[in-house]
Order: sequence, then structure tokens, then C-alpha cells
Amino acid sequence: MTTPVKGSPSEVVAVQDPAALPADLQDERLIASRGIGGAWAAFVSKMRSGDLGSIPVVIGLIIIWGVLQASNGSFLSSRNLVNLTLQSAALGTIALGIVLVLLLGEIDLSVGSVSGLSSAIMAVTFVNQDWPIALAILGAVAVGVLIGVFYGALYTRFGVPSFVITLAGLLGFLGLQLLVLGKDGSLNLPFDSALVGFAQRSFLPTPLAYGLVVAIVAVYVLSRIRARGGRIKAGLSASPNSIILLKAALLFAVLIVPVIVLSQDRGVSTMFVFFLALVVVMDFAIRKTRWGRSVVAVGGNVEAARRAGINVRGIYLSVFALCSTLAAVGGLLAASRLAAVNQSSGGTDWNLNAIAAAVIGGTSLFGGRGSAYSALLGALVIQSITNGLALLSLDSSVRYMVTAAVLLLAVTIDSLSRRTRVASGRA
Amino acid sequence: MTTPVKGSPSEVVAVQDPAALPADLQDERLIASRGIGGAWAAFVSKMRSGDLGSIPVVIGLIIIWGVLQASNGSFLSSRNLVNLTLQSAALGTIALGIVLVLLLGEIDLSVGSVSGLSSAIMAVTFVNQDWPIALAILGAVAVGVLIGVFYGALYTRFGVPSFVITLAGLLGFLGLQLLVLGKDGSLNLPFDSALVGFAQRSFLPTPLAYGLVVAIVAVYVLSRIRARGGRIKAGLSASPNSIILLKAALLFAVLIVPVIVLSQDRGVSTMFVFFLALVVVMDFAIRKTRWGRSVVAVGGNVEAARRAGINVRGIYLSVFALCSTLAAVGGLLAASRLAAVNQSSGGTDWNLNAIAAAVIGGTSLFGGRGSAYSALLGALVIQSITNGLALLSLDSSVRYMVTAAVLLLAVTIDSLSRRTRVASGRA
Amino acid sequence: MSVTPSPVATGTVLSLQGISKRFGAVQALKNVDLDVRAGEVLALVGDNGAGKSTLVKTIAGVYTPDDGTVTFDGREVHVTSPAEAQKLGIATVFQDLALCDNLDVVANLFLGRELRRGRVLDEIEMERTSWELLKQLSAKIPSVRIPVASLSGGQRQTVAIARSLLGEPKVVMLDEPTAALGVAQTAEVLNLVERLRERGHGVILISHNMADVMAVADRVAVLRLGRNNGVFNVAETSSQDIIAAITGATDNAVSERAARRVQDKISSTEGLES
Amino acid sequence: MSVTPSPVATGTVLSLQGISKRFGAVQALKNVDLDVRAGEVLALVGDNGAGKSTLVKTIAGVYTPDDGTVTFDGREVHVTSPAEAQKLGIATVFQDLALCDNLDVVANLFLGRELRRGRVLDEIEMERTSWELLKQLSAKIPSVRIPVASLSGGQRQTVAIARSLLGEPKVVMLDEPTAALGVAQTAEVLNLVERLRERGHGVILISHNMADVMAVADRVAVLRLGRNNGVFNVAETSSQDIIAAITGATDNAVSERAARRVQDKISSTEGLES
Amino acid sequence: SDEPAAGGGGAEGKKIALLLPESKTARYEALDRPLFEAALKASCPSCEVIYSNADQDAAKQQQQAEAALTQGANVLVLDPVDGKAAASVVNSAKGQNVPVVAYDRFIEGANYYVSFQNEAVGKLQAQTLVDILKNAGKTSGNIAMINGSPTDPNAAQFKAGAHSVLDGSGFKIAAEFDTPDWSPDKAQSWMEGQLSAIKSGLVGVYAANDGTAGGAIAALKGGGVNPLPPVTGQDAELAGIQRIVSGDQAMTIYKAVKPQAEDAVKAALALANGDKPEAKTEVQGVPSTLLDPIAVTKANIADTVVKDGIYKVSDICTANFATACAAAGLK
Ligand SMILES: Nc1ncnc2c1ncn2[C@@H]1O[C@H](COP(=O)(O)OP(=O)(O)OP(=O)(O)O)[C@@H](O)[C@H]1O
Ligand SMILES: Nc1ncnc2c1ncn2[C@@H]1O[C@H](COP(=O)(O)OP(=O)(O)OP(=O)(O)O)[C@@H](O)[C@H]1O
Ligand SMILES: [Mg+2]
Ligand SMILES: [Mg+2]
Repeated sequence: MTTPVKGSPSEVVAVQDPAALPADLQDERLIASRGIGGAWAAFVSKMRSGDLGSIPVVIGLIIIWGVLQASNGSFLSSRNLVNLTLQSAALGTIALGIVLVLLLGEIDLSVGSVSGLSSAIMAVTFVNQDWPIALAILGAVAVGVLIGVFYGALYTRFGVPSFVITLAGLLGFLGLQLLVLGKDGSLNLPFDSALVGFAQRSFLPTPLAYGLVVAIVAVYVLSRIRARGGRIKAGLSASPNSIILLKAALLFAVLIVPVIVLSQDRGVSTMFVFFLALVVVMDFAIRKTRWGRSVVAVGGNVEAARRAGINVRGIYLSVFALCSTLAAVGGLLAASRLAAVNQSSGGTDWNLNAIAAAVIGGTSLFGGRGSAYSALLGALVIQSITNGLALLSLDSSVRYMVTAAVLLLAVTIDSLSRRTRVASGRA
Repeated sequence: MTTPVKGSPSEVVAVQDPAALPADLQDERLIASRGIGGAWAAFVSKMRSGDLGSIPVVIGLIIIWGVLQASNGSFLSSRNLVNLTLQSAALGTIALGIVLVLLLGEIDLSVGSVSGLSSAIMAVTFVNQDWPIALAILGAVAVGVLIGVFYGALYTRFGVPSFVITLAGLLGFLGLQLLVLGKDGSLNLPFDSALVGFAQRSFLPTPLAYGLVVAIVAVYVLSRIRARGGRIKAGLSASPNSIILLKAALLFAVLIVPVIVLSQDRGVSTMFVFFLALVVVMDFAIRKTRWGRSVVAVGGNVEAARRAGINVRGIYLSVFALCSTLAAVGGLLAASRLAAVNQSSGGTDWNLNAIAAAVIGGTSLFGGRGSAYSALLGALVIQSITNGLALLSLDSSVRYMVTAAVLLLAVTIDSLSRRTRVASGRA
Repeated sequence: MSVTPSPVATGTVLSLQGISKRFGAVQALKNVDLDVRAGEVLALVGDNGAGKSTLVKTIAGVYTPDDGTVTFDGREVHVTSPAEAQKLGIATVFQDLALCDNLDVVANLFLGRELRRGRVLDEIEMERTSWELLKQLSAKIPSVRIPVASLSGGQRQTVAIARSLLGEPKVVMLDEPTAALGVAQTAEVLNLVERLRERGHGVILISHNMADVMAVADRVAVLRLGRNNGVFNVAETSSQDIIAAITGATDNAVSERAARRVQDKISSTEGLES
Repeated sequence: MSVTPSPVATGTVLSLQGISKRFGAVQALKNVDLDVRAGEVLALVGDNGAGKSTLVKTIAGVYTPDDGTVTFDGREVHVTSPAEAQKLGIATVFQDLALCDNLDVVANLFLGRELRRGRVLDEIEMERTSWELLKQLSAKIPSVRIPVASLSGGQRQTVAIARSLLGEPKVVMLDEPTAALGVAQTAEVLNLVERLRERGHGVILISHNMADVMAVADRVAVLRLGRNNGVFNVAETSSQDIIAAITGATDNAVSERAARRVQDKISSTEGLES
Repeated sequence: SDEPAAGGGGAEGKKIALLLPESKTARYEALDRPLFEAALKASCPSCEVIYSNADQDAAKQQQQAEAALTQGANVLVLDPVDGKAAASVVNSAKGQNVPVVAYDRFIEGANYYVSFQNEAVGKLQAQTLVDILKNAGKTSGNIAMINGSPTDPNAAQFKAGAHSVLDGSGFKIAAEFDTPDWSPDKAQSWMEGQLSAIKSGLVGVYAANDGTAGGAIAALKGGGVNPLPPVTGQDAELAGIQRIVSGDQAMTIYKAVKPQAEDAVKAALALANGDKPEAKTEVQGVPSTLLDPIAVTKANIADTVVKDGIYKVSDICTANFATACAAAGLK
């Protein structure tokens, strides 16, 4: 028989004075972490538990860069890095749209065809029909919007799986692209047109680039300090100023180093800055607006979102529309960079690469988990590999195999760090 | 104020005598359906609630056939239908593997490359190295198995998403294929080799074909009658003999009509029968074995499967291995039919088509729902479209668009019928 | 069939007539009537699978009934989506909770009605309010910034209940709200139900716990195998009667168990000591 | 800290020492001890988020503890997967049920231990057994051939419980098994627990329902905020004491509510009559 | 199906199948198909063309050939995706006594072959490049090679032809790239990389077709290379011709499709009537007509593509190219 021991609660648990703590730190099971030391401890613990966000992808990217630099000394040259930024913008823009549909748990296989079609329309109207460039661009982007709305309508009205809708789109819009290009097939965009100039020769003046970096860091610090004030006022915990400054310094370093390096060659490409701006805006839209919250909710659990009164159809429609629009924009960027449009613009490779970029960047294929930054990181990973291997003059058979190996390497690092989370049973 | 009314239960619900009914029909909420009339009523109700299995896809297929026959009278000729069976076997075999990975909720983007690689290995060993044909085939298939095991190991050890693993596989094995083919690039398989004969010229003797049909129907009836006896003995409801006979008659019709039609030309292709046998075996494995049950469970809810003590790693490993193996086999079929292997064997189209076939056939991309027969149906849909449009002398641009439209049409019928289920809130 | 005094009595906010719902071969609801009045707690009880949750989901716009009419505030309404039900003023805590596992507690609490400053989410204010709401319910949630997937069963339920406290509904439906809750949290939820009644809301409470039902409900409607099986006034009924209506028999596992209990207790203690 | 007589007392089948488990910044379990004996029902109680389910999952091999040892049948074991736990003879009904929504009731019941004839699944025998099991639990499930996704909350729970009746486990862990069950089904499950005890199994029962706990448990172990907070002998304790140990205070929402109840009842009746 | 080649007489009511390999190059559907149909209409008004395009997929082409045979085609005019793999198509056509005309690419066992040989095209490209360089007084330096798709058997033949000239030319092949899918943007990315890898002395670029040439030129211009080294091409795409006019591209290969199509029609009709087609030469036992590919440079645009009516001067000389056209004397 047991001897019953009645636990005396006040003895058992050493209670801290709860009133002294902010509302969100009062639970005694929380492992305390305060100040810079605490932040470091929290970071290490996050690291252990595999909850690292994009850090593993960044590490993968750094390793890839190291390997490629080791095999060919020109890889990390300023000139080549400028090329890399130019090469990543179009793919990244398309991948950004893919991130959105993946967040919803859907897919778009047709971004390549849509980008090809939009560039074909732009080229034909601009070059052959002599439309003003702005109108031609607008028309091409509008077609992207329409396509997305069409997808969204098919999806929400008839419930056709997005895989099939966009597979049909992949074929259908490829056909339309061929039709639009007609018998000439291939069109040059004049090298001195604004679009080609924007994509090939437009770089931020160095002082402006530096100024931008300073401005961004300043905005970051200010918004953080304001948030801190708000949190303290609301009785919530707030990160100390020291951590804010540390993070700001880190941000500054991450921004200033590339600017310095790139400025040694042509500089920071305007097209790349345009893409970065898209990423930042989209990140803001996903994390800080009601629309973005709804997108993530629908991706996590459609039924729960529906029951919460979210206009699920509207969300699907807007996301498909945005994805196709971004694909159209990406197509225009790619065409401007190439200064030509032909039947193979936006071939099937673009689809796979755009989806791969989003996934490599850390966006889940199953919905509800991802970030706009994964488009940036994923596009950089993919283009770094292509770019780096192009420097090596390998046989194409070897090139394919090396690409595969490097890709796998980059993602395995990420996956290994995530594994603990999956193994925890509720992921 | 309410007047309290105490419900007297025995008055309220008209209880049938439960003892008189089989154990699975005793619940009074079940809407009774007995005899042929009852079966019909149950069918209509299923139809309404959108729970129709593959019937909508079949309807879609029939509509496509009608449209194609209307546009070109040769489409439903015996000769063309024999071609269609020959054309569907390889794609169907590959799609069968895809059905398995999709059931798990995973994906394999590399089936095209794997099929290309396996055919390249077979061709090089058989033609260039003069290996006996059986050994060459075995070697090629073994490579498929190895690749699948490699995928499975990567997936289960490191948790790399299958999308990325197989994307790397798509590139890596394409590279290997180019390497294996060497600088010759393209290899012909001798027309008089057994393999080419099997794929191009081997047809079931007509009496054998008829005999097979009779045998299948007989096996069906016997197994049904045996199951009926078992169910009655176990005190469960059993379909009356009339329904069994009706279904057998239906099965007979479904089997005999194609045999009659095909026999008017070359007959029933042995390769197609081989593919059908694969489908039937796989269907049996999925529905009637512990392994298949585990696959579906893992696809539905990995964590639940793990907690039920299922060897989840083993399941992943076996499914990836089977998928790659079937891809390798499909590659061999495709190569034998073409009697040649080159660098573009198993190009990217194969991946997309195989996945599309599985999805069009009704297998969910999200795991846990699907059937081996969707590989058959999906491959038939896709190849009917390609085959039918090839009869129409269309420009590529128009052909692409028509393909897209027809594809969408076929799947929309299926989706519309499924919609009610989704709308019910728990799907 | 239960006979309620008149379909739309004074003060009746929500009234259902002849609701039927069929799923495939299963008739989940058959001809169900129900009235809820303002300032009243109506308990909806019934055996497992009796159709309680189906009824709640039908009212909440998750399902559309095959048959029957819904009258809300005197007008016949056709609720075809949960958003419409919310607009009418019907708040629901579903049995299957319907939370987005990938979102954190704050995001789930405010899903669909996020607080904003301009167009931007006001995370600070939402977090503050969340802590307040959760404290009201005695919730023991260590952090509101972790995804709800990592919460315990009771914590998840608390989050779902807290959701319904936002907004100003006319009718609140709680589908087994205390099933996973601890004793303290259960008490708080019952308090909450009483507060809702005091504020003049109509409350539909589904529960298998007769003690709770008898404690807070004014009337009890019983469903059995998808049909009405009586409406009882709590003040004038014993829980035995209600259990009999639920199970459809007066001698059942519950009463048998109650009878056997004393007997058992003795023998099992003997067993332990031997 | 609770003081149990000796770590491996005679008859102890399962014994935990110093189990700790941390999730990110949350310390879910800290230094928890627990003993379960054969032929005993040990109730594990605690507030929401106290760590009960985490403890159960740790024993069942779903989680691996950060620290501490598990002794089963006198041997120290390292259970790293649910399959291993099952092989040891530990059967578990999880709070989150862990059913495959896409499979039907029969498939879920027999998942991982399907009956076969040769290599082929014996669907008929499985279906027959399913009906038997479900009848034992008074389940009201219209058909065992529909996917469990379409079952009601209580029906799903019944399926999960019925699973644990298959096989011949030494220890059965039931994590809030009656939360969603109707009164009749609850009674059957409690009967079942008693039958398990009689057959000499060790049973760990998690429940928030003090009445049920007092009715079937021999001992009650209390967890509070992830730590041991006492072990009580049911025969010698009142449920008030246990509730005090759970909530960590003698005056709490429960007792306040109990005190207020009479008062409330009167005023609310008055309110209705006005 | 009916007995196709049996019986002499006229070619009335014959069905001729035209099976082309891909749609990503404008020439096939913009030129080959209409020219072929026009030529057939001219010599046999009652004949019918069955047309298919295989999208660069040998299996699909086999399927399309089968479809043509199903419809009772009397002759297959086959431009194979893969000349070797097409043996299977020839085999099944022969099985039904349907003769095959190999169009553009050689097929073993065909009844007739009309083509600009792929290797000759590669040689001509390379030779023109070397000539241009030598004319400019360069005898050594680096050449970058942008070949066609590694999965396209025909690309390997262009490559082999080009190598046979370049390898002994005194110029160094500094780097070489097989462009996946002939994709211009991949060619562009690669060329950009080479601009940092090949530090100096890039004197010329061999690009296998006009698309990849466009990519290479975009990379060179974007990389600020001035003056541009000569870049080769193939297909005489309008965009390529325009780049030649503006001086960005040095040359392209023009294959006079019209005589090729007419020759194929003539041979097909002869075969349909059971006659032997006329042929000047034989390739591996197949009666053949080998046409000469023409290198187009700024100097001979007017005498080639314009003269043959492929493009009108107004097509080429759009607003953007007006001044360049004037300078080149195109009007
Ligand atoms: N989406 C659905 N598809 C098919 N059947 C369903 C569906 N939803 C409910 N049912 C069936 O309807 C019946 C009633 O289910 P419901 O969930 O309403 O029961 P309940 O009264 O809430 O039971 P519980 O007390 O167990 O929660 C059950 O038999 C269930 O199987
Ligand atoms: N996978 C996980 N990731 C992160 N935190 C978790 C995880 N599982 C449990 N927790 C946390 O651990 C604590 C204990 O959870 P647990 O589920 O064990 O509680 P419980 O005692 O079962 O509560 P309830 O009575 O509500 O079921 C909770 O605060 C919960 O948030
Ligand atoms: Mg319910
Ligand atoms: Mg729990």
C-alpha cells in the first residue's frame, strides 16, 4: 500500500512574483532568457530544436559559394556577383508568386508559360504594333492578372485541382504564346529601349546605394524602438535596446557588404533592387496585413479559415491572380534582360526552377508555412549553382550531375536542421 | 415558460427488430437499400453525394472519345485503338509508380530521367556490350530499384522533401543517362530482338483473349460468392446473388467489347496486357495486403500510422523503390516500342505526363486517396488526347490549346462530381 | 416528437423547424425542431452520434440542411456560409475546434477579425487582449506566440472558447466546450455561460456532463438518433429522466453501473488487500 | 516533491524516474517520477497543460525524454518509437486520438495488426470483430465502412478506445478517454477500466472528471506545471484535496463556483420569472 | 488500310503525311509546312496533307506517324526528331508498304532523302567565323562555343561539324557549353560567366542557332564588351537577320526551304505512284538530294532571304533598324 503524500503546493513549486513580470513571461514553465546572454541562449536552444527559419538555407548558400569559389576563382569576383544579381531577379520574381500559391497549399505549374506569353504579348505590341512601352507592359501584366483570375474562378467554382488547371494552363498558354509570336517566332527588343536598359544597364549610383542601406537600417531601428515602447506600455515583454542595436548592426553588415562588393563592378542593379522591393513588400503583406494572415490561415486549415468567416474564395482568387501577375512581370524582366522574345521564352525549366526556388528557400509544399524571403534565397541558390558551374566548362552530363549533388547538399543542411522538429511528433 | 414534454422514447422512434438484421445494418439511421432496386437507389444517392470513384473519369473519357471520333472518323477504328493501347502501356506503367508515391503524399519528379537512364543502360549493355537480353533488362531494372532505395534513404534519414530529392534525381540521372549513352547519343535496338517484338508485334491470340475474359469473370464471380458466404456466416450483410450476377455481366461487357474491337485489327497487345496485369496486382496489393493498408495509412496521417506501430520508414523505402522500379520498367517498354534510345528518352514531358495521368485518374496529390486504376484511366485520357489530336493536322499552337481545353474538360467533370463532398465540410 | 409551445414565441431569437440532413446512407438529422430564446441557456444533449454537432454546424452555416427552415430574429434565413452566420450574430465553438495549427494563439484568437492600425495588423494590442481573455478563462498557456499545434488539448479548447468572446453575438453555441478542460477552467466556462445569459444572449450548450447541464441550463433539448426526443425544463426534471431520454431506456449502462458501484468498490478493495 | 515508497516496489510494472522534457522555451516536464503497478488503476490528473499528455507520449515512445529513466518490468528500457512500446506491451489511447481520417473504422481499429488469411487481409473477420468491440462499448456507429473523418467526436473516441482492446497489453494508458463520450459510453469505458484492472493490467487513466477518477482509480498522481505535486490514495482522500493539489490553491474557481451556486440558482430563476 | 503505292497513273487523291519535329523554331510551321502544302497543291490539287509536329519528342513522333498511317497516308515525309530512332517508324511504314521520305535529317532505310546536312551546317558556320576573323587580321585567340541542346541528337551533329573546322584553325576553344533546350537565357547566363572566366582575348563566339546567338549577344552587350566579337547563328530567324543588319551578329545559316519542300513533294508524289524519285546522289544507299546551306552575312541578305521572299525588306527594316538598314543598303 502507498503512503499517501499530500503535496503542499506552495512548497512544491517555487513561484516567482508574477506581478513583477510582463504578461507574456509570467508562466513559470518558461525558461527565462533576458539580455544579450539570454538572447544567445535562446538562439542556441532554437538551433537545437531545429527552429531556425532561413539560417540553414543561408548556411547552405555560403557553403555552395565557398565550393564554387574554390573551383573557380572568378566566382566571387564583383563582376560575377553583379551577373548573379541580374540572373536572379526574373526567376526570383516568378518564385515569389509560387511562394504565395504554396502558402495556400496549391501549385502553379504554368508560371513559365504565363511569363512566356506575357513577354510575347509585350514584344509583339511594343515592337510590331509600335505601342508605347508603358502600354505594352501594362497589357502584358493585365493578361497575367486575367489568367490568374481565370485559374481562381475555375478552382473556386468547380474545385478542379490546381495541379490540373495549371497543367492545362502550361499547355494552353504555350500554344497561345506560339500563336501570338506568329510566324516570325522570334522578336528582338531594341537594346536602347527603356526596358532593356533597365534590365541590363541600370545600376544604382553608389552614394544612393549607401544611402539606401542607411535608410533601411534607420527605419528598422525606429520601428523596433516604437514597437518596444508599445509593448512595454501594453505590459508585455520587450527586447532590450542592446539587442535591437545588435540586430541593427547585423542588418547593416548584411546590407553594406554586398553593396561594397557590387560597387566595385557595375554596382547594384536596379532590376535586382526592384525584385528586392517586391520581396520586402510581399513579406510585409504576408506578415502584417489581414490579407496575408488569411492566406496563411487558409493554407494551414481551409475549413478553420472558412469557419472563422474568412472569404476563402477571395483569398484563392487573389493569390492565383498575384502569382500569375508576378509570373508575367518575371517574364518581362527575363525578356528585357535577354533583349529578345521567342518560342522558348518561359520554357518548362522556368516552372520547375521557380517551384524549386520556393521550396529550397524553405516554403512548404503543403501549405501554411513559408516566407517571401524564400524566393530570394532559393533563386540565389539555383542561380549560384548554374552560374558557378557555367564557369567550369564541364561536360553537360557532368554538369547535370554536379548540379544535382550541390542542390541536394544545400537542402540537406536545411532538412537536417528541421528534422528535430518533425521528430517531435506534432509537426 | 415551456411546458416540459418528457419524450417517451419507445413512442418516438419506430424501432425495427434489430436481431432480424445483419450486424452492419442494425443502425436505424441507415437508409435501407436491398435487392437490385436498393442497389440502384444507393447508386443514385452516391451519385448525388459525389462519391463516385472513377465513374466521372470514365464519363470524361467517353466524352473525349466522342468528340475526337466526331472530328476524325478514324479515331475509334480498331487500328487506332490498338495503337492507343500500345501507346498507353509505358506511360501507364510509370504513372502506376506515381500513384504509389502520391498515395503516400510524396512526389517523384524524376521518373522520366529514371526511365531514360534505365533504357540507356539496357541499350548500352545489350547492344554495345552484347549482354544477354535478360541480363540487360535485369541490370536496368536493378538500377531503378537502387535509385528508389537511395531516395527512400535520403528521405527517411535526412527528411529532405521528396520534391527536392527527386528534382536532384531528375537532373542527376539525366546527366548519368547522357554519360552512359556517351558520344554516340542514340542507339537502335534490333527489330528482331525479343524486347522490340514484345512491344511492337506481340498480340494475344484471339481465342486466348476471349478465354482470359471468361476466366477473369469466373474468378470474379467465384470470389464474390465466397465472400458472400463468409459475410453471411459472420452475421454481416451480403449483396444478393442477383447483384453479383449483374456486376459480373457488367464486368464481362466491359472486358469483352474491347477484345472484340481490338481483335478486328492486330488484337490485344501483350505489352498492354502486361501493364493491365501490373495494375491489377498493384490494386490488389494496395487494397488487400497489410503493406498496402499501411501505405494508405501513412499517406492519410503519418503520425497516426507511426503510433499504430507501422514501420513508417520501411513503407517510404518500399514505395520509393517501387516507383523508381516501375519507372525503369516503363522506360524499357517505351524504348522497346520506339526500338531506340537516345538522349531525349524520358524527357521532362514524361514526368509531367505521368503525374498528370495519376491525378487525372483521380489520385489525390495530398496523400491517402487514390487507386491503381487511376494510372490506367489517366494514361488513357492523356494518350487519347495526344493520339486523337495527331489525327487532326493542327498547328502546334492550336494543338496545345486544344489539348489544354480537352484536359480541363475531362477533369472538370470529375471535380464537379466531387465538389459536393468537399463542400460537406469534413473532406 | 417534442411539442414546444409555439414556433416563434416571444423572445425566441433562433428557431428551427423540420431540419433534416443526410450524409450518404446515414440520416444524421430527421425533422428536428429547436427554439432558443434570448437570455436563456438551452442545453442540447444526446448520445454519441445523435446529431448534435451536425445541428450546430447546420445553424452555423457549415452545412446546408436538406430540408427545413431556420428563423432568426423573426426572419427566415438561409445561412450558406459561416461568414453569414457570424454576420447574423451567431458565434460558435465547434467540437472539432477548427483552429489553424500553423498559426500562433494570438492569430487564431483574432482570425477573421484582426485588430488593425490603419491597414497594418496591431500585434501588440492583439497580444495584450489575448492575455486578458485567456486570464479570464484561467488558461494555463505558457506563451501566446507558439503555434496552436503545440498546445495541449485543454489549451486548444480554451483558445477556441476565447475566440467566441470577441465580437458581440446574439446567440452563442458551445459544442462540448468543457470536454478537455481542467476543473478550474470548466468552472470558469460555466461562469462565462452564466454571464452570457445575464447579458441577454441566447446560449446553446452541448455537453455530456449532466452535472454541468443541470447547473447552468434552463431547458434541455434531447436528440436521439437524429430526431427530437423531448424538451425538459431543468427546474422540473431530474438528470435520471434526461439520461433515460438520451439512451432511450430507463435501465442502461449508467444506471446499472450506479447500482453496481457500491458492490464493486468493496470487492476491488478486497482484491487489493489480498 | 512526492515521495513514493520505493522506486521499484513489488508488482510495479512501469516506473519513471526524473523524467524531463523541454519544448523550445517551455519546460513541459521537470523531474517527474511515477509508478504503475499491475492490477492497479492510477489516475493521472492535473490542470490543462500540466504535462499529462506529454508524459503519456513519452512512455508510449512518441517523444524521447530529455532526461530520466523508464523501468518496465524491472528492466530499464529506452523506448524510441511507438512500435517498441507496443512490443513491450504498452497500449495507449492518445488524447489527439491519432486516427487515419481517410481510412474506415475497421481499417483504423486494426491498423498495424490487421487480421489476415495467408497474406491477404481478412476483411470479413475484421468487420465482424469490429462490430463486436463496438457493441461492447455501446458505440452508436451507423456503419464501420465509412471513413472515420465522417464520425462524430464521441464515435471517433470510441474507435480509438476499441483499438486498445485488441492485443494483450500489460499497461494501458488512457488519455482523457471519456472526454467526448456520452453518458452510456462513459459508463462502459469505466466498466472496461475495471475489467482491465481485474485482469491484472496496469492502467493509467487521465481525466479531468473527479467523479470518474474517484470511482475507478486506486491512486491519483497529480502533476502541476510539469512537476509532481503529490500522490494520493483514493480511499483516503477527498476530491477537494485533489482539486487543491491540481490548482495549487484551496480557494479557486471551483470552490468559489460551488459556494456561489445556490445563490446563483435562486437569482437566475428569479430572472426567468420576471 | 488500302494498298497505297500499288498501281500507276496519276497521283490523284493521295494522302501525304508531313511530320515535322518541333515547334520551338519558327521555321517549321512558318515556312516548311506552308511551302510544302503550296508545292503539293500546285502539282496535285486533289492531294491532301496530313500534318503533325512532334514537339521534340521521338515517342510522340512515332505516335503521330502511326496516326498518319491509320488515316491511310500514302507517303510519309518525315523530319525526324532523332534520325536513328526514326528507324522504327520507317519499319512500321514499310510493313504497310508506305514509302518514307527523309526530310532534312537522314534516316536509315528511307526511300529518299532531301536535306541540308547537319554536319555541313556546323562546318559552314565555323568556316564563316574563321574567315571573318582572318579577314579582320586575327589568327589566334579564344573562341567560345555555344552548342545546341545536349538532349537533341541533331545538335551533336552541328557540334561535330563545327569542331572539325575549328579544331585545326589555330584558334583556341576556350570554353564550350551545351545549352539545355537551346534556351537563349541559359546561353546568356553562360556567356556572362565566361566574360569573367575568360580574362582576355575573346575573338569570336560560335553559337549554334540564332536563339543562342541572341543570348550571347545580350550577354556581351550587357557585359560592356565593345566592339562585339563576331557571333554565328543558324535558322535565318527574322530576329537574327535584324541583328546581322545592325551588326550585332556576324552570320546566320539560311537553308532555302522552298526548293527543299518542292523537292520533297516531287519525290513523295513519285513514290506515291510507285515510281522511283530522281536523285543525283546516294547517301548510305538512299537516293538523295543534298542542298547547300547558305551563310548569310550583312552583304548577302538582299540576295538570299529577301530574294527568296522569306522576308520582305519592310519586315526586317522596322523603325528600330531603319538606319542600320539604310547603311546596309537594304530597301
Ligand atoms: N460529414 C459527414 N459525413 C458523413 N457522416 C457524417 C458527417 N458528419 C456527421 N456524420 C454522421 O452523422 C451522425 C451524427 O454526427 P454528429 O457529429 O452530429 O454527432 P454528435 O451528436 O455531435 O455526437 P458526439 O456526442 O459524439 O459529438 C453520426 O453518425 C456521423 O457519423
Ligand atoms: N510538441 C510540442 N511542442 C511544444 N510545446 C508542447 C508540445 N507538446 C506539449 N507542449 C507544451 O507542453 C505543455 C504540456 O502539454 P500537455 O499536452 O502534456 O498537457 P496536458 O497535461 O495533457 O493538458 P490537457 O489537460 O489540456 O490535455 C503545454 O504547455 C504545451 O504547450
Ligand atoms: Mg458532437
Ligand atoms: Mg492532455
